Amino acid sequence: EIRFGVMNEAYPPFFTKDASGTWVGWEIELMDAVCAELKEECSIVDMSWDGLIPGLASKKFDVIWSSMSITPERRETIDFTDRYYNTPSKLIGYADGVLGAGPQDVAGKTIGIQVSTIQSTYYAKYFKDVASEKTYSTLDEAFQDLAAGRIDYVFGDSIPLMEFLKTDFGKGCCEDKGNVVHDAEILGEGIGGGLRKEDAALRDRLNTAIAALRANGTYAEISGKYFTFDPYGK
Amino acid sequence: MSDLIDKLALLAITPPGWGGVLLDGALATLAISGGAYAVGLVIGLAGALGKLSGIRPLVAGLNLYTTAVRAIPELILIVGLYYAGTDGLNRGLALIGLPPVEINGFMAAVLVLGIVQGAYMTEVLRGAIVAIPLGQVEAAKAVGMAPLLRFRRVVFPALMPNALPGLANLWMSVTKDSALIAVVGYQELALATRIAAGNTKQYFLFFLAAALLYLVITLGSNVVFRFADRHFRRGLPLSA
Amino acid sequence: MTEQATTALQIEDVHKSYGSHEVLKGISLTARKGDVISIIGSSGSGKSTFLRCINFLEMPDRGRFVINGETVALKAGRDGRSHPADMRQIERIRSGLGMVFQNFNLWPHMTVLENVIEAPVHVMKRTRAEAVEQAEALLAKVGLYDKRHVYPAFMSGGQQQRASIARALCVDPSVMLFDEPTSALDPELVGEVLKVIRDLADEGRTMLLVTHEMRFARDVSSHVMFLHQGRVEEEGAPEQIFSAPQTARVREFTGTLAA
Amino acid sequence: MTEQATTALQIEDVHKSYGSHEVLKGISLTARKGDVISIIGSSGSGKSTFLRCINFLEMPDRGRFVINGETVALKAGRDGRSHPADMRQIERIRSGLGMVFQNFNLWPHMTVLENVIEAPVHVMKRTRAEAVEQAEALLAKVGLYDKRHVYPAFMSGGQQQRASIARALCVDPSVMLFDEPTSALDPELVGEVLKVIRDLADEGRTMLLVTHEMRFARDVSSHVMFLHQGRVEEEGAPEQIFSAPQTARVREFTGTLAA
Amino acid sequence: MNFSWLSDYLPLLVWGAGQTIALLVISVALGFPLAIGVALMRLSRFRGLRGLANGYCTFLRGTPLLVQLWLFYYGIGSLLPMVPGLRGSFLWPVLSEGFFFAAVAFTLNYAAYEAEVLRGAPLAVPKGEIEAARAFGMPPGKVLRRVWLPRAIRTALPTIAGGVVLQLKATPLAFSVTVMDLYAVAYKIRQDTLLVYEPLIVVTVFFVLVAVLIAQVFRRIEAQIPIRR
Ligand SMILES: Nc1ncnc2c1ncn2[C@@H]1O[C@H](COP(=O)(O)OP(=O)(O)OP(=O)(O)O)[C@@H](O)[C@H]1O
Ligand SMILES: Nc1ncnc2c1ncn2[C@@H]1O[C@H](COP(=O)(O)OP(=O)(O)OP(=O)(O)O)[C@@H](O)[C@H]1O
Ligand SMILES: [Mg+2]
Ligand SMILES: [Mg+2]
Repeated sequence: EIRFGVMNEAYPPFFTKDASGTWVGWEIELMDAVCAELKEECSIVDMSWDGLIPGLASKKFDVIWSSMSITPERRETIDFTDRYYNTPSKLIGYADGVLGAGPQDVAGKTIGIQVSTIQSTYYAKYFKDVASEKTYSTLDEAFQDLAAGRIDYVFGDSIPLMEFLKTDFGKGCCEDKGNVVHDAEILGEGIGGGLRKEDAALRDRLNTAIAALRANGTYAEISGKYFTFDPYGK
Repeated sequence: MSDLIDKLALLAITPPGWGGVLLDGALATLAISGGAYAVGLVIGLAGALGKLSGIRPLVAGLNLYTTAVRAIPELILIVGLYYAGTDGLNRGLALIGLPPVEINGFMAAVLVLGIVQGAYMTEVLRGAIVAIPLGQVEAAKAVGMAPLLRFRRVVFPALMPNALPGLANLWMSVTKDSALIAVVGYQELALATRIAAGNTKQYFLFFLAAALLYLVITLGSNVVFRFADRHFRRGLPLSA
Repeated sequence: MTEQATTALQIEDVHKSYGSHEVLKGISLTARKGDVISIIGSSGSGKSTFLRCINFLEMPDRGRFVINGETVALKAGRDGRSHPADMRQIERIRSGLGMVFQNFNLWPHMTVLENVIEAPVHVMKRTRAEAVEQAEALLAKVGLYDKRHVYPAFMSGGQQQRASIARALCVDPSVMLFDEPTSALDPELVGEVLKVIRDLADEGRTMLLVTHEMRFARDVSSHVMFLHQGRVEEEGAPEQIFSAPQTARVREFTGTLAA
Repeated sequence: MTEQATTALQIEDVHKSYGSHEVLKGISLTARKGDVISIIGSSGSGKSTFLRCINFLEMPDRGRFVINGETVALKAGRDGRSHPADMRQIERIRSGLGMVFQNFNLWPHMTVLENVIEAPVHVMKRTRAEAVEQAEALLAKVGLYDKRHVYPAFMSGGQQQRASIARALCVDPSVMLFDEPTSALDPELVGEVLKVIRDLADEGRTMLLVTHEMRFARDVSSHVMFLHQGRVEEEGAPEQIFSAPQTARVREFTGTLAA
Repeated sequence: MNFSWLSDYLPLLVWGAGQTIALLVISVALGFPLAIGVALMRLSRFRGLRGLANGYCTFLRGTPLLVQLWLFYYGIGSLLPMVPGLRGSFLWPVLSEGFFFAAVAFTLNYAAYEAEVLRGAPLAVPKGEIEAARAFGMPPGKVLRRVWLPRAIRTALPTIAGGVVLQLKATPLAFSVTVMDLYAVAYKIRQDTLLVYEPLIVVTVFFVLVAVLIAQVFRRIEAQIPIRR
């Protein structure tokens, strides 16, 4: 049996519990497919975001499967599978028709960012000198503040941001300001499953499974239900 | 208008309404709180008696426990005790050659909050015992009661009226502290509310609903405590 | 044999200190069945301490106690003081001594009747029915039958003290110990409690009585003991102590009282 | 005019009930300047209630009050009882009466000196320096000058009661009211408080004194009033009340006390 | 144990500690007078006032502070931009900050808890002491100010001290409305460095020190007015 650690907050469309308590979302379906491929029983252990890495270390589960970006810092503590999706980061903001996502566009503005994400690292490198940052524990909170006009931009992964713009809430207030300039060093590696370093065997099995799903079309089939593009990235 | 009805439909008990999820969360909150409260009572009683025993090392240890636990934020205690605690436990078990144990979210929540509650209970119960007029205990000694009998028949009924206000406050706070337990992954009312709100983006609606559920819990508990108070205050005049 | 059978208390050479303050400096007392012994003396002379040593509410540092024919087993502790060898024995002996406190010390969460039957039922393991029967008889004797279902807080001081006497009597004690049973009461309530004690004396109860009521001590006692600074200054028949005291201290004390 | 000038209190026909229980059934009292009037009677006869009606700590249901030459304005309330027409007047009158309570009622968060100067400074708006000077003189008089910076909790009962007498005196009251000022004290402390009161009597202070100390009442009073069940049973010079009482109830009462 | 991150994050930690202390000081300093007012309302003769104050206490004590913060910030706060002209006004920089809402919520919450503590305290002042004040002709307001309140607060001091420590411990919740208090800074450090315990240890030490300081301050205050038991 493989136990997957998933954050216990809602992160649609990747993962969330629906009203009946069932786990749903793109990442969940991918997980099921991986398990089917490996012919393993799988279970989900849910945990707060900051509990995921400690939870992995204290063996409460075996894989972090929770849209966690692969970063050099994290690599020092845990191991990662190959990436299973990678999407650009973007800015959304108040709907005033002024588009653009470069440092000159955000000058003097306040940007909402989820705490300790690759975007906050990116912010520190590119925006820090011209704009100010407001830190949120979840993206949802940042969206609400954006809608309330307390911040000017939200900076995050494009998929949940676009998802937000589709809601009644987001439609009313905000618009897509565009993707930020790519920096492979910070944004580059994408999302992967986190593992304990000693579990190299499991990592290899998961890598094989992800590759197989990409190859046999299951990955595309799942993604088609959620996205109009291929989330695997370039 | 139909907009409002649409919104309220989100609170329906059965899916796709989230009412059931909230109610389950409320029950979980009650279960955790109840469990933690019971654990806390046991720890608190033992702690109070330990502190009153006068045995130096025991008193010093208990003082450290109550002071530390009451000074450190619950959130930090919970995170610390949950991860370091289970880690330490399993390492300890490994040392004596036993397999690691799996502590599930519920048990961890109950234990951790129970340890926190225990510190407060220790103080409440100690104060209540100290407030018992010495003469009542001496009278019990003088008729030849052994310590256990003395505790059961005289000390306990006499400490309860003193302790009840404090115990009631602790119950109120544990029902709310249990919201912190979300960080160790147990879905009680606060987390259920966030998930429902995150899925539907109807934050205001769900937070109001949660506030109402918490109020119901509080008001219900008030009734229970008023009843207990009346029971334990039998024989005591209303004033003072 | 006859000596033994008629001796209720035989207490020898009791010493007791609090810290460096020696409160009792060797007090002895023998009470035969039916004796009524009054212990008098000024405040701080150690009367209460002595009485409380007899049922071990205070642990005496030294002394020999034969209570109701049973010698209390004491062992020397590391600090050089004696300690009870067997708490069970102490509990047994306590249940044979009826103590009446200055502040009554009734248990407030029990009605008067419940207070009285508490020890018979839970310490002496009598049946409840039996205990209730005896308790009701005792309450009737102290004039509280009507109040038996009332909680102590709702009674006057005199009534509470009478209830506490009934409570002490209900364990059929071989000796009753009274520690200033009337000094927490109004003058009007003192009378009713003294009347009950006098009745007990007339019945031939063995009693030790610490009191400030000199007139009462003179009238009811068979023997009076005068304590001064932790020693027995003088003892003897009440006539002697009150009318022809041998020592200057007692003369002074009884003198101020008469004035 | 002379009548007026020498009358400190003139109180007529005071009635007071608690619920259906009529505690005062028409009591009148006149005190001329310099009078020391003792109010005696058994427990529950209404002594405290009467005293407390005089400074309106209890609201009398009915009655006429002329205090220090000023008639208290009362108006009939909807419930048929009288109420003060003007709380300002009541406050002014209260500040002219010095009350000494059974339980002292010193304010524990102030030192003795602060207790004493509280009313002069905050009610009578005197300067602090002036008040301190007078307070120190008064504290010296009651023998507490050394203790003036001590908090009440650290003093004996007798000292606390003397402090509360100084506090009451510091507003230069026309009449001092004492409600059993010694009954919360040990016999040993009673003496020191009685001594202070006796000194005040010798100075010619007007005083109303509810007390259980019969010997003291006999010695210091110019007039004694005996209350029984809310009525004045008998009043007159102390010699009359204590030596030749007219009514059976008073005979009985003073009889039990003498015994 | 690894504390090499300390130097990098020191400015942020200092900022966080400042926010924590500011929240504590503001909520206690404003909440306490409010608590006195609410407590007096609860003891008032007028039913309306009593009902209002009781409702206030019941709601704020009956629901978790976290939920209240949310309702204030994301609920009421998100309605604010709809108030015409407010967005452009000089108040907006304050009103748009989580800190403002956290301070308001903490103050109201603290007041509700302390009002409960203070409600019992005036009743515990012996009646005789109040009567003594009245017997000197003090008008009601003065009796309240000179005798009743000082006594009541003195009696309640130990409980009040406990309440301040509890308030200190509640401050981490402010992070949920974007206030970067000390706990939030530690959270960020934990996420950045992936150290589980070390940042928490730093926070814990800080909280314990402040709690000890609070206890000391109150011990000082208590010692000013000795009460023998
Ligand atoms: N627990 C204690 N710790 C220290 N000293 C004590 C203790 N109990 C009593 N004492 C001291 O022992 C001495 C004797 O006290 P005890 O109560 O026996 O006197 P007493 O004769 O009963 O006086 P009273 O007539 O006032 O009741 C007193 O000086 C008292 O201060
Ligand atoms: N606040 C009250 N409510 C109801 N009844 C009261 C109240 N105060 C006093 N009484 C009753 O009024 C009667 C007279 O009381 P009061 O205190 O005046 O008596 P007293 O003569 O001062 O007695 P004592 O000598 O015991 O002080 C008593 O029967 C008492 O129970
Ligand atoms: Mg004594
Ligand atoms: Mg009275």
